[in-house]
Amino acid sequence: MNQRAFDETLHLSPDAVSDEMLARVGLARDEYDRAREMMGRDLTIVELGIFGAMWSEHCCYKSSRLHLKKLPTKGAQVLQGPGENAGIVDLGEGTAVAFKIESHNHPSAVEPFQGAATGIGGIIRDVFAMGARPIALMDPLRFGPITPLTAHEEAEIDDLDDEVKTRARTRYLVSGVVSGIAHYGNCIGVPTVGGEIMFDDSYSTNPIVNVLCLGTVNPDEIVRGIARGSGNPVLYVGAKTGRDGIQGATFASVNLAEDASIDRPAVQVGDPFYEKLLLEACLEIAKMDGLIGMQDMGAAGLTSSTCEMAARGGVGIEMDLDKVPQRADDLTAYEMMLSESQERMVLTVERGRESEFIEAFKKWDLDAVEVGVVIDDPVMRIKHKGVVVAEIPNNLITEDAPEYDRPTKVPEYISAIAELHPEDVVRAATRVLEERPFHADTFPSQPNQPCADLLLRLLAHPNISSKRIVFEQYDHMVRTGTIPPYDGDAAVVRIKGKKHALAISTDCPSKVCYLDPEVGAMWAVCEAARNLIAVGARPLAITNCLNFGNPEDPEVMWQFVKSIDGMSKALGALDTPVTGGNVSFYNETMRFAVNPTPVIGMVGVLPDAEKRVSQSFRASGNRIFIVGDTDYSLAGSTLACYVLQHEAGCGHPSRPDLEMLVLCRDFLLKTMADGMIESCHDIGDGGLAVTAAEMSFGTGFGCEMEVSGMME
Amino acid sequence: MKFGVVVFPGSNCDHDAYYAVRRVIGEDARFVWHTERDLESYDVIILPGGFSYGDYLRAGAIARFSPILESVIAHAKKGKPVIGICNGFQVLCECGLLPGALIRNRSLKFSCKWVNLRYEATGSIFTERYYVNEIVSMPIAHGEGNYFADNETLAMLEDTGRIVWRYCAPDGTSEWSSSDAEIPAYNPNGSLNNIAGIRNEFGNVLGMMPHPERACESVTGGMDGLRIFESVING
Amino acid sequence: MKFKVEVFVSTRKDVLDPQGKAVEHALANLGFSGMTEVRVGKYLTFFIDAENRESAMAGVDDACEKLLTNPIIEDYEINLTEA
Amino acid sequence: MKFKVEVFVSTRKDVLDPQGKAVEHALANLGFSGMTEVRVGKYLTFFIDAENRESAMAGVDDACEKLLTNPIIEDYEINLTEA
Repeated sequence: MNQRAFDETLHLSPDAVSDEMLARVGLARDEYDRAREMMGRDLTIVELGIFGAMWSEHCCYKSSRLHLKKLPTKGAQVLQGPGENAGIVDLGEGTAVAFKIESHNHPSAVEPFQGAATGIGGIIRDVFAMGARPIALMDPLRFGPITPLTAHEEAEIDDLDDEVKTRARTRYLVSGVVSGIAHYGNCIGVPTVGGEIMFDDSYSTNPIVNVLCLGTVNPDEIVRGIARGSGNPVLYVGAKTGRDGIQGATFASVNLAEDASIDRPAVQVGDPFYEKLLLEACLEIAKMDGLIGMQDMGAAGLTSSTCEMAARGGVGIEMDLDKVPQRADDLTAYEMMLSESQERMVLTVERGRESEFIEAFKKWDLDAVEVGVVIDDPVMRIKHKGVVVAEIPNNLITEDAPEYDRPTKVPEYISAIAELHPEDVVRAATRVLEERPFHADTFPSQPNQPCADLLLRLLAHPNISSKRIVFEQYDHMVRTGTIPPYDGDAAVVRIKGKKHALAISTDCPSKVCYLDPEVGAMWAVCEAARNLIAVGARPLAITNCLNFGNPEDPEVMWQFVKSIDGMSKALGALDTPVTGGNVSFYNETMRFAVNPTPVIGMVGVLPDAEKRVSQSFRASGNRIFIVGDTDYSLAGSTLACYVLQHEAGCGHPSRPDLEMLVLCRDFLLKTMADGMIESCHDIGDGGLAVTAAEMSFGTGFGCEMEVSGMME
Repeated sequence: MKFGVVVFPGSNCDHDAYYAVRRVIGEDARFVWHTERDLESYDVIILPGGFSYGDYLRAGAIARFSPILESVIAHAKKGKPVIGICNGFQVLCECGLLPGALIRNRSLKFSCKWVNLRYEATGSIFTERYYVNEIVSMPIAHGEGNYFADNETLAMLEDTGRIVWRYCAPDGTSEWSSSDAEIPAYNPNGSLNNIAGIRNEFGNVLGMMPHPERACESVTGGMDGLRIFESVING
Repeated sequence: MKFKVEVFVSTRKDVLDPQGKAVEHALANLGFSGMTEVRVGKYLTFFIDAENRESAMAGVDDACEKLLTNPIIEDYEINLTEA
Repeated sequence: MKFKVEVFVSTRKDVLDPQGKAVEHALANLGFSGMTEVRVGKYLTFFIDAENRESAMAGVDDACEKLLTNPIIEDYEINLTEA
């Protein structure tokens, strides 16, 4: 189907709309019928493309919207909840923080460098679209296993192709994603201050590349993505439009394995240098009066940005595509409306003041062109070469987009999870201790001290070992705001000119979520909160990126709904509401869904930037205390699942005690403020042994602990 | 004393240099846009770190031809102080104010961490507050910081004592045999002779890859960079 | 036989080339008029031992597909000359 | 007249080429035997309008000297073909 030769004004009768055409735009036949019925007429190819993009999971959350409503979004500290370019929370002292997390999983699986780089570019635009100065980035990542196969794995894995078995593909993805994030973040001058990296079979051919950005804004200078006042001009700002990423939005909702063939044009290429100019220009005009609204052109480019701005303002937008700056000369209306070329924004300004804004962008050497006008009639009307090629009421592609209550079913594997008894652990441990560790030559094996040997294997596992070789590729110090240590429980960035600092942590124990999605999602929220508390910060609010498999599979939908239930309980107990985020479905490796991965990005405030608590021991003779309850279950732990590779899934994870965590929060923040705490570290993956080891690294101190009485 | 912080499209450490001079030390500092030409009213010029013009082609290659550079070269020729930090050092080499070139890190990867530096040679107005053979630590953040020069230039720099900073181990040792041999662990990018910073003949122009403006406050990790700015202010 | 190999790698026509765009802009600013559609790619040179020209070309082609280029965003051409 | 310009930029012999060494290493790992002395440089292409071949060549040469290459670390060759 070649769009160029297509008459884009032709209203296609239903039988002219082939299945291949629907597959290309990402619409199911019943969805197409519903769109045609709501429009009351046949659709043009451009309208087909717009419905396909706007009714994709990525844009309208059709399989998740119903359940997302259960999440708490209210709170005195929340200045902007879900539904905007980014969420905003009040830090106090006249400072607010705009923050959001997004996923770029599918583009990164196809082209890791550009996939990850454009993810960074997009999330930064979401933040400065709110008028906020981006000050920090985080990159929670997940890949397939990277260490060589152990004897045990050799026997287990059979259906994966050899490139995955030999881990070559994973190493290619890891180096591509990391250098892509480094390239974009370093060039634009926003420090990447933290994140996570985890390795698990379920991500072998479908990496999880989530990127989070934070920016600061004065509470009364927040800009919103809204259009208002008929007759007001709509300005297109930034790079020229090309064919990159056509079907990007629908592509993200298309299952990777079957549709690899149509990905050819879907790779978007980012230009961080150009975005740095766009960033400075947009922050400059954000303060000019006459500005009504600003929005980033994200997934589904011109289409989603203009109709979302119009829908928020209860108005319509009429656009003339002849005025859109083009990189290739013969772009069709279909390609222009769906192109995902990077570094572009949409602005609405008061009529008569547009030249002031166009001049401001000229200073930064940027295109700024009036491409449309706000109209009272709440429709999106698109003209190309003087003829209307699309006219769609806003509500059809925003609030009246499909909302599914998909069927759920408890997965078989859940009933197969056996309890993990101590003797299982001992048996698995003795097997492992006989095997030579994967880097035997550098590994100080302890033949007669099994616990010490297991601890060293834990510390050496990529899920736990230092991530220095990664974050030292990121400029994590630019803007001189990052407060060391750089690999502590949470990242801390001071607010220049103010006393306080913001703390941020991204967390998700995805293996625990696999074993029990509800409990796992609760752990994710609790871990993020504990990481903030450990540095002395009060948790305020979260953004979230929910990475799951195919929602049309009832077992995946069950995992999703349970995760939402768990998140709601924990967020409510900790009073950390959701301010926005992203859902990414269709993440699968060879038909198997990835582990449920609800990544939580939590922001907190540290009253005094000078008083950050670090995790390192500071003086001998200091007494060590464990605060809060200790959970002795090994379910989902790196020890049981990766080092011991226990097949039964390592038992059922226990439910975190939320009331206890609230008590710990208030107790620790008080004692820290009073200066009573020398150091503090969250007991995370790897348990007490790994935590104590990490507290002594680089300090020259050791520690002595008597643990025999702990189990009573 | 008035500092001029040159801003190229793509510079991102300009704010950090401005903040160090204006907020931390309290001296007068102004941003100078790359299309301006008049530097008369400025005493010290800072070419900050970043990716001027996106660092396409070669780091600093395009910035070299911005209108402001002619005035910076004239400023330096009059013996007035000019410091090039990271990308600024690359621009100084591209425009010939300093010899040699900065090429891609030996590891082919960007590197951002604190490193140890040994202060070697006097004669730069930016380092009078340091004492010879003092060991300091400052952060680096670059992908093309691997200093290269032909053998004659290297010999000249060594003989005339123009190598101001050398990467070194915590105890100060800084050995170099040849570029084919295994480079020492404390050399983050493969720079010949572990060179981290050099000065021009008169000592008014200093180029260094480490970022002194990121080492001006203990809260962000260390203060060893403060004396770069204090030296040029009080001499 | 020994051949000198040259591989010319350039970004595909549809794919944005930010570096080419920036160089074109700089050339214009420097007064080099009339230089348009600047694209910046990679130029690889190496030597290869092979029985004949065909097997040398096949080997280099395979290396390009597998490692030297990224077929998703790059095109390439090969030039062999007897060394 | 319009010419298609190709500029081949390579690092000078005495300058270390870490990228070339890394590629040579990777080729060996992937089983491509007999590929040696790998060097990675830049391949620039653009179009130029000039009265004749000489003035086109002079223009491109000047651009190379001034902007496109750094003589301290790079050599270059130019190839013109009528477009």
